[in-house]
Amino acid sequence: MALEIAKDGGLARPKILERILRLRKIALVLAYIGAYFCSQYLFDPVNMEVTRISEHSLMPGLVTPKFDKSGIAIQLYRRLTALPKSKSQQEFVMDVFSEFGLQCFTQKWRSTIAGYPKRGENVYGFVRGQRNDGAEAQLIVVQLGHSESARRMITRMLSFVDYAKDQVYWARDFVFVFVDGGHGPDSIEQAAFALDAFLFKYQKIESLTSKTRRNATVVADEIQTQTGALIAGVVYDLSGISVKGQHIINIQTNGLNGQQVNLDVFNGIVKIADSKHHSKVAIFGTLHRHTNSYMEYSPFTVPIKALMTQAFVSIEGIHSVMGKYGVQGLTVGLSHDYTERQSVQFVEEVSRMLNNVLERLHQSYFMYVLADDMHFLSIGFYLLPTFILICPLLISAYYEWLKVDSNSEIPLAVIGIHLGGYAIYLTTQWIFTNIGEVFAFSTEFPFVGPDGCNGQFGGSMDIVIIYLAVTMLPLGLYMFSIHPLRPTSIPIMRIFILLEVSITILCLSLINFGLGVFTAAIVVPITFLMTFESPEKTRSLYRSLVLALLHPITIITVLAWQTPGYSTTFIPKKEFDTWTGVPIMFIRNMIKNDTAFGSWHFYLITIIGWPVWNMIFSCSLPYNLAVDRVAAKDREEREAREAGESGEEATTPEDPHPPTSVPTAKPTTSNVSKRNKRKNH
Amino acid sequence: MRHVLLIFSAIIGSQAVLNTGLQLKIDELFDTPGHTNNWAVLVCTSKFWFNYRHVSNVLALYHSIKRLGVPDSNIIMMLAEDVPCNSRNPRPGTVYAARAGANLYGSDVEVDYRGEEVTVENFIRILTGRHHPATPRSKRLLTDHQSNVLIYLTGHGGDSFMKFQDSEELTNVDLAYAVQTMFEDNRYHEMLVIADSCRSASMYEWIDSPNVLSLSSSLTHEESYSYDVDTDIGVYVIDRYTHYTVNFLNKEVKALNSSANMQDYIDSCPARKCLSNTGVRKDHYPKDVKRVRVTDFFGSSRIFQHLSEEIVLDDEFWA
Amino acid sequence: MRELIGSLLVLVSFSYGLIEHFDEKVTLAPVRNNELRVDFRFNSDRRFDSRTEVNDFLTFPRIIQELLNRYAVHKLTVTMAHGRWNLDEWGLPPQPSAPAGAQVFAEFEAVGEEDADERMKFLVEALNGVLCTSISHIKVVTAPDFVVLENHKNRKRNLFKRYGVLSGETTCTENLTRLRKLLACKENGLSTLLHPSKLYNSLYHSSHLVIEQHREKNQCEAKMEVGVTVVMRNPSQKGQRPWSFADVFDRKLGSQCKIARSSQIDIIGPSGEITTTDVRNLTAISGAAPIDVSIPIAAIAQKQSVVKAWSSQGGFEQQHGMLTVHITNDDSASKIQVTQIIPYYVHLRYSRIHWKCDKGGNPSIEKVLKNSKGLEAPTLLQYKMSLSAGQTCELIIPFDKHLLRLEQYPPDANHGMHIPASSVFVEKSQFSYSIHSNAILVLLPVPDFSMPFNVICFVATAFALVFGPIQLYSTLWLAPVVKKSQWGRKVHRAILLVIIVFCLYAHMMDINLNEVRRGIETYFEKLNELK
Amino acid sequence: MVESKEVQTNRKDEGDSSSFNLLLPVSAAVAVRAASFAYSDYFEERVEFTSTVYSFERVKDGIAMLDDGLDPFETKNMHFLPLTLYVVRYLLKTSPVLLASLWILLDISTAWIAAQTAQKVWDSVHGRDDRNIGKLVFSLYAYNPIAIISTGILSLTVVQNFVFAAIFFFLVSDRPAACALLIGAWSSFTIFPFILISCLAFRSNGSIFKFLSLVSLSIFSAATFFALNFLLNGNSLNFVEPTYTSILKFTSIQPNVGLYWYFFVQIFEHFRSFYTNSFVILYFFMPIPITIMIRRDPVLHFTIIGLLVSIFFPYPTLNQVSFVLAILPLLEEYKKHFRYTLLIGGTIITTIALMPVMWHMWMVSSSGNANFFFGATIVYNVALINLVMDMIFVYSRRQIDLEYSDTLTKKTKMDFAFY
Repeated sequence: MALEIAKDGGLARPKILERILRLRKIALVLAYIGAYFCSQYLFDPVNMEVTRISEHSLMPGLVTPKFDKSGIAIQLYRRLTALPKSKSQQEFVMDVFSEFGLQCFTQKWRSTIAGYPKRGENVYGFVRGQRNDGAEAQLIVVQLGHSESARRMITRMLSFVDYAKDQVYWARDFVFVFVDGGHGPDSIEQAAFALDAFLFKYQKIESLTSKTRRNATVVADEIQTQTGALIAGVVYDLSGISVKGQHIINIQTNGLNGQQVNLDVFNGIVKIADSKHHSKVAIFGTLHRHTNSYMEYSPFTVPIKALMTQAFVSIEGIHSVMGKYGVQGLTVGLSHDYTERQSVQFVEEVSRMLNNVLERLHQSYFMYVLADDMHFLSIGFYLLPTFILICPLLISAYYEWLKVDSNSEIPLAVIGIHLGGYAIYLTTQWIFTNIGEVFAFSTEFPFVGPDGCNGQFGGSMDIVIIYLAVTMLPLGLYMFSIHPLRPTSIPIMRIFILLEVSITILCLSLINFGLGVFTAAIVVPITFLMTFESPEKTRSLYRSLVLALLHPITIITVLAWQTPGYSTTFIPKKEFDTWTGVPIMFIRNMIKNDTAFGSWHFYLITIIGWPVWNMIFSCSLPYNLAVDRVAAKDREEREAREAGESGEEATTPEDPHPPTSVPTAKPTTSNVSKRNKRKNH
Repeated sequence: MRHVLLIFSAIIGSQAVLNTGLQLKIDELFDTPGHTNNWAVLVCTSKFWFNYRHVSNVLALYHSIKRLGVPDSNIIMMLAEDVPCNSRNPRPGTVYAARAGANLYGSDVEVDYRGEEVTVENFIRILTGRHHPATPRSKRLLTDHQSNVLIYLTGHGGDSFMKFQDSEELTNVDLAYAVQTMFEDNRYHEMLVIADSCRSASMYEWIDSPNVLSLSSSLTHEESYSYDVDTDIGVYVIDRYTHYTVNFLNKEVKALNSSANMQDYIDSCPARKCLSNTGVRKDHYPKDVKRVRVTDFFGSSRIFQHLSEEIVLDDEFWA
Repeated sequence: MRELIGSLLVLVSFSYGLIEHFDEKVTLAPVRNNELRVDFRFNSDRRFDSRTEVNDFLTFPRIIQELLNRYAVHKLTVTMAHGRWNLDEWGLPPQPSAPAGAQVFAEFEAVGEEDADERMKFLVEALNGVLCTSISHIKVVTAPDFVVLENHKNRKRNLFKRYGVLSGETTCTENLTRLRKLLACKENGLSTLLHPSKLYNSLYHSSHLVIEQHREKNQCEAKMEVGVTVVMRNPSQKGQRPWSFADVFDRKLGSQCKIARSSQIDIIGPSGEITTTDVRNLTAISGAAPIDVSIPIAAIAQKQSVVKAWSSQGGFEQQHGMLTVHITNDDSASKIQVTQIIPYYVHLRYSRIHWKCDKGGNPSIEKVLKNSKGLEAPTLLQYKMSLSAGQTCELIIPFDKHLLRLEQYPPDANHGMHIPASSVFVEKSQFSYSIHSNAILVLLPVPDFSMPFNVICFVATAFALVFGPIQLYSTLWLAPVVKKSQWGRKVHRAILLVIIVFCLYAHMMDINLNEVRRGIETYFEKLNELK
Repeated sequence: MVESKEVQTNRKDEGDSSSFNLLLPVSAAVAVRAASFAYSDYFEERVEFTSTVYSFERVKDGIAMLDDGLDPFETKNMHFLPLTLYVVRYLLKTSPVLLASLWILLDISTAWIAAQTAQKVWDSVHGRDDRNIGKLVFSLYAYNPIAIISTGILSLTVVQNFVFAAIFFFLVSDRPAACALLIGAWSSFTIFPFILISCLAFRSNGSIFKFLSLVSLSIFSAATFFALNFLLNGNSLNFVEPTYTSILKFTSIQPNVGLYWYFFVQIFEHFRSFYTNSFVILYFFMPIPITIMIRRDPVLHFTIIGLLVSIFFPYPTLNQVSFVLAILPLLEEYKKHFRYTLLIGGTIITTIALMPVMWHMWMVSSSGNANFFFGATIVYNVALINLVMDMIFVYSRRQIDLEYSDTLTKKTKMDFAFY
C-alpha cells in the first residue's frame, strides 16, 4: 500500500496553513472581535450553567437547626462588653472555653518582614466530636475586635461552641480560631496574616522540607495540639446587610493567586440562606438580579467584578490565605440584623453540611466564574476567549518562523534581560524583608565638612519610588537603539517574544483566569503590533515611543482610572484621586503581598512583564528588514501562482527550496541602496 | 444449633398437620410449592452516609422476612456503609425507616458482609458459591436444588448496571451469568430477583435461567424515588418501592399461612404511589403468579422430609 | 433446679479431668464530672487433659476451643474500638489498649513463614465468622521484635507472631451480639447490661477478646477474656443525684448468672475506694425485683498520671507528608517501646526520620525497621528508649505519598487513607502498660476515577501516537510516487466522519449504547414478525 | 557501507578542533551551576527533575539504611544498585563539597566533550568553515537550564549524560572497543541504553564477527559490573528485583515525565503483563529496522537511538534528552527537509512550561486531576517521537536527493510515499 506522507517532498505546507497566514494582517482584529462576541455570549448568565448541588451538600437543607442557647450568647455579649481594660479579648475567650471544659490555647505571632511589621496573638480552641477518630476537622474563624459587630460575632460563635460540644453527631472535630487583626484600617489583611501564621504552624510546613524554608515570613508559637486534616474553613462576620427587611448575606470566595473555594460549599451555603433564612446572597459586595429584584442590573456586572477581583485582589478576606494550605475557605458575612438564634443556627447548618460531606470536595468545581448566586461558567468554556486572543501571536510566530535561516541565532540579550529582572525582584524582596519599606542611608566623606571633620551625606528613600524609577525607564529602547540586533536574528527574537507571551498567558489563565484574560486583552495587541514588520523608519520610531509609554504599571494605572466603577472597589479614594497614587499603591501592595502572603503579581510583573517590555524594543525599532521583504515578495508570487492555477495541488510547480534559503547578501545591499535613495529625495 | 432448628421445625410441622378444612381449601388456590428451604441475599450496594435509605431498605426487608420465619443463618446481608454506628448518626446504634418507626438495628441483627467487603466480586462469589476456603459458614449461600432464593439489590443504578460502593459496577450481564451458574450448579429451585434502584428494570434484562421471577422498582428509562425524609438526621430514610413492599408484607402477610399471592405483591406498589412503574418479568417463571404464595419467597414454611440417616456434623460446620 | 443440673454436669466432667470456670465483673468509675467509665470483664477458662479430648463444654465456648486447636494458637488478642481515649482526663486506658478501629495480635505455631502467613489469613477469616467483623483486608506485619501490647509482653521462642491494625474498621451492635454469644450467661447475669443503644451512644467504646492456651505435657489450659469498656456522659444532665443502672444502661439488673464462679459489681468512689457487690450473694433478685446501685457522680480526686501519646500530620499537599508522634512522659522515669506501622501507600523518607526531645536531649535509642513480604505489606518501625520524668519526645517521620494502581484504592479514595495509630508500651519499675495514639488520615494523589474507560482510551491513543509512527517509519521505505489514487483515503475519511457524526448525535440526544442495542434488537424482532 | 568507510577516512585527519577558546563559557557555566546549588531545595522534589531511579534524596535514604546496618533492598522502592549506594556513600563521607564539585566537573566535561566531538564531526563532514559548531553545542548544553538545575540537585542524570557524551566521543573517534565497554557498563545500571550497541554496526566494517565480538565485549563489561554489585551486596541477589526487574516490568508507577506510569496506573490488572512484555520487546527490537534503514549516517543514527533510549526509559527526567538535543545542530545538511521543527520545538517548550502548572493544579491546589499532568507529559513525549520520525524521514528524503540528484532539478515537483 502507498501511504502518501510528503507533499512535494515535505516542502509544501498544507493549504490550511497558507490560508491562515493570509489572514495574518487582520488576525488581530478578527481575534478581538471573536473574543468579544464569544465572551459576551459566554458571560451572559442566561447561557451559563445553573449551579447544580451534589447530594451531600444538599443535606443541610433538610436538617432542622436545633440551637436554642441565644440566652448564653446575649449573656456572653454583656460580659464581653463590660470587659475590664486589664483583660484582653484573648483571655476572655480562653476563660469561656475553660468554663465549657474545652481545650483552648493562644498563639503569639510576629512578622519577620521589616516592611510589614505586625504582631498579634491568636486564640484557638477545639471541639472534639464524640465518636469519631479525630482524623478530620473543620475550621471556623472569627476575627477579634472591639467593634460592636465583632463582639456580637465572637459571642455568638462562643455560644455555638457551647452548643456544639454537646452534640453527638460530629464526624469531624472543630478548630475554632479567633484571629487577631489589630485595630488598624488594614485589620482584615492583618487578620489574614494571623490566620496564615496559624495554618503555617498547624500544617507543620516548615519541618516538611529538608532544609529550612527560606521564606518563613512569620515567627509564631508551635500549635499545642492538633486534630485531623482540615476539610474546609469558614470565616464568619456580620458584614451582611438587610434592605427593607430583606436579609442579604455577603459571601466572599476569592483566594490568593486566583484560587477559589469549591463550588459545592458555596452552593450549599446559598441554599441554606435561601431555603432556611429566606435571605439573599451578594457576591463581591455586589447586588445582582437575584438579591434585589427592584433594580435593573447589567448581567455582566458580577462576572466582570469576579474577574477583576480574581485578577487584582490578593487578599479579599481572611479566608484568602486558606487556599495556600489546601483548605477550602470562604467568608460568610451574616446579615447584621440576624437575631442571635438565627445567626448561630446558620452556623450550625453550615457546620452540619461540612460535617456531612464525605470526601475531599470534588476537584472539578474549583474553576468557575460566578455570574450570580445560581449561575456559573466552568473552565472548559471560559478559556475559549483567551485561546482566541493568543491566536494572532501564534500565527505571527509561525509566519516569522518561515523567515528563519541558518545563520540566525538566539541573542544572548534575552537571557541578560531576564536575569536583570530576576535581580531586581530579589533585591526588592530582600530590601523589603530586611530593611523595610522606607530605608535611610548615610555616607561619610573625610575632611570636607565644616572645620575639617567628616562631612555627612544622608537621606531616606522609599523602595517603591526606587523600584518605579528603575523599571519605568525604557532600558530596552536605549540598549537596542545603541546595539541593534543582527537583522537575521530579528525573526528569532520575534518568535521568542511571541511564544513567551503566549505561553505565559496560557499558564496564567489556567491558574488565575482573571489575570490571564486581562493580560491577554492588553498585551496581545501590543506584542502583535510591535513585532509586526514595519516598512519605514517613522513608523518604527513612533511605535517604539508609544511602547516606551506602555510600561505595565502605566497600563494598570490607566486601566484603573478608566474603569472607576470596578476599580474603586479595591482602590481607596485617596489614592484614586492623586495621579501617582494608584501606581505607588499598586507597587506597594504587590511587594507587600508578594513577601507577606506569597502572591504572584510582583513576581510576574518583574520577571516576565518588565523583561518582555524591554525585549520588544528590539523588534519595534528596526524597520524595512531584508528578511521581511524577501518573505513578502516570495509570498506574493506564490499567492499569485496559486491564484493563477486552479486549485489542484498535485501539479503546481513550486520551488523545492524554502524561501528562507535565498542568500541574504543581495537584499542587504539593496537595502542600503534603498536607504540612499530615500536620502536623495 | 442445627438440632435445635430441626426440633423446632418439627413442632411447626406437627401444627401444620392439624389444619382446618378451610385451610385445605385455601391451599387448593395455590400450586404446591416444591421447595423445602428459603434463602435470601439482601444487598445494600451504596456507601456514604447520605445513602442511609438503602441501608434501611435492606434492614426493613430483613426484619419482615425474619418475622416470616427465614432464620438468620439463611439470610446473607450485605451493608456497604456502617450507618448505625456512623459518627454522623444522631441516634447512635439505631436505624429508623420512618420518623416514628421502630429501631431496625436491634441486637438481633447479623450483618454478614459490611464495609469494603461489599464488592461485586464477593456478591458473585456468594451466588456462585466459589469462596476462599477460609470463608466462614455464615458468609456462604448454602442452597440446594430445593431452595427458594430471594435476591434483593438496592442502591444507585443506571441503565444495565448497579453501582457498588460508588466505585465499581455490577452489570446486568454479570448478574445473569451468576444466576445461570447457580442454575447449572443446581443451587436453586425458584428465584425471585428484586432490584430497587433507578432504571432497575435493566438489571434482569439478560436473565434467561428458568424458574426466575424478576421484579424491579422502575422501568429502564425511569428513576426510582425515595419516600420519607427525617429532618433530624437530614437524610432520606427509605425508598418508595421498598416502603410499600414492607408495608404489604406487614399488612397482608401477617403469618406464614397467609393467602396473599405474588400478584397481590406485584400490584402493591402502583405507579401513583411509587411515582415509577414497577417492572415485572415472568417469562422464565413457569407458574402463574396468582397461584404462588408470597411466603414461598418471603417466608420460610419449612416443609421438610424426615431424615432417615444420621447427620454427622463435621468440623467444617463449626468453623 | 438449674444449680442441680450445673453441679451434675460439673460432676460428670470431673470424671474427664475437665474443669471450667466463668467469672463476670463490671466496674463503674466516674472519671470526670458527668463522665462515667464502665468496664465489663468476662473471664472463662477451661482446664482439661489433652489425652482424653472431650467435646463436652460447660461454660467455655466450643468455637473458641476449635479456633485454638485448629490454628495452634497460643495467644490471640482482638480489639475493636470506636472514638478516642482521652488520656488527659480518663487516665490509664483499658488493657490491652485499643486503637480506633480493629487490632489483631496473634501468636501461633506454624512450620514456616509462608505457612504462618497462610494460617494468619485463615485465622482472620475465622475471626470474621466469630466476631462478625469485616477485617479480611487487614495488612499484618510479621513478628514485631519489641513489645507492642501489654499482654503479649513475655516473648516465647519458636512462635510466629503477626500484628495488624485496621483503622477504618467500625464496630457496632452486631459485634457486641457476637461477643455476648461467647459468654456462658447470655440471657442473664451482668451480660444483660450490655445493651447496645446505650453503649454506643457514648464517648468511647472498645471491646476486646483475648484467648490463649497453654499446655504442659497433657494438661491443657484454655483461657478466654471478653472485655467491653465504655465511657459515657451522664445521660440525665441533672448531675446532682447519683446515677443508677437505669441511667447508665437504661435497664436494671434483673437476673443472676448461677453458673458463674463469681459475678461482682465494683463501684469506685471519688477517693478511689471500691465498694464491691457480689451478685451471687444477693437473694431474691428477679425481673420483678431488680437490684439497682447508686454511683457517685463526683470525679475521682487524684488522677493517676500516665504517659501520653498523640500523632499529628504535617503537610497538606498530595505529594509529601509528615507523621509526628508526640510522647510526653509522666512524672517518673520510664522505659518506652514505640511501634508504628507504615502502610504500603506511603514511602518512608528514611534519611529524614529523627527524634526531637525537649529536656535532656535525645536518649539512647534502639531501632528496628522491618518490611514484610508481599506487595501491599506494611513496614514496621519500632523504637526502644527511656524517658526522664516529664520529658517530651517527638518522632518525626516524613513520607512521600504514593500513587497507587486503580484497583488498590478503596471505594472512597478521595477521602484519603489512614496511617494507623502508633502504640507505646510503657515499662515502669513496678508495672507496665500500653497506650495508643490516634490514627491520621493522609490524602493520597488519585488518578481520574470519573469514568473508568475514557482515561484508558485516552492513554491508549497516546500510545498509538507514540509507537505507531516509530513502527511505520522504521519499517517502511520512502520512494517518490508519480500518481496515486485517493479513493481509499476518501472512503476512510467518510467512514470516520459518519462515526463522529453519530457519536455527536448520540451525545446530544444522550443516548447510551444499551439503548442503541435495544433499538436494533426491537427492529430485528419486527423483521421477524414480518415473515 | 561505502559511504561509512569514506566517512571514517574523513574522521582520520584530526585537526586541532579545540581551536576556539572555551575559558569564558566554561567559567560562566561553572558559575551558574554553583549558583544553582543554592536553590536545590526548590527543585530536589520536583517531579520534572527527579524520578525514582535518579533522585539523589532517595540515594540518601539508601545510604542512611546502610549506615544503620539495614539492608536497603529489603525495603520497598529502593531502585539503586549497591555500587551507586556505596560510591556515593564514600563521596558523602569524604566531603559533600567534593560531591558537588565532582558533579559540576562531570557536567561541564560533558558539554566540553560534546563540543569537541561535534567540532570533529563537523570538520570531517563539511571541512573547515567559519561556523564554530563546537561552541554552539557547548552553550546549548552548558546553558540549558534543565541541565543546570539537574546539576544543582545532584541528579544522577548528570553522570548518565557524561557517559552518553563519552560514548558519542569514542564512537566518532572510532574506538568501538571503548564504546562497547561504556555501553555495557551503563546498561548494567539502567538496562535500556543497551540498544546503543546498534551504533557499533557502523564501526565493525560490515563484518558480523567484529560486531558480535563488540557486543560480547559490552556484555562482558555489564557482567563485570553485575558481579561487582553482587559482591558489594554481600553475595546476595536481592538487589536484582528492585532494580532490574522494576525497570523491565515498570513496577514503580510514581508520576514522572515518562510515558508509562499513568498507563500502568489505569490499565486493568489482567493486561498488565501483556503490555509490559510487549513494550519491552518492542523497545529492544526497535533499533534493528532503524539500523538497517539508516545505513549511511552514524551521527544521525546515534542521535535517533539516543532519543529512543531517553524516550522509552520508564523513569526519565527532563534532563535525559539534554545531551541529544545539544548535538542536534550536527544535522545541518538535513535541515531543509525537517517538516515539524517549529511545531516540535514549540510543543516541547510549552509542555515543559505547563508541567509545573498542571502539577500544581493536581497535587497542591487539587483543582485539576491527574489527566492534566499526564496530558502535558504525554504531549511532550509525542513531540520527541515526532522529532525521531522527522529524522528518519529527512534521512530517506536526503538519500533520494542524492540518488536522483541528476534528474531532480529545482522545478521538478514530486510527492513521496512510504511503501
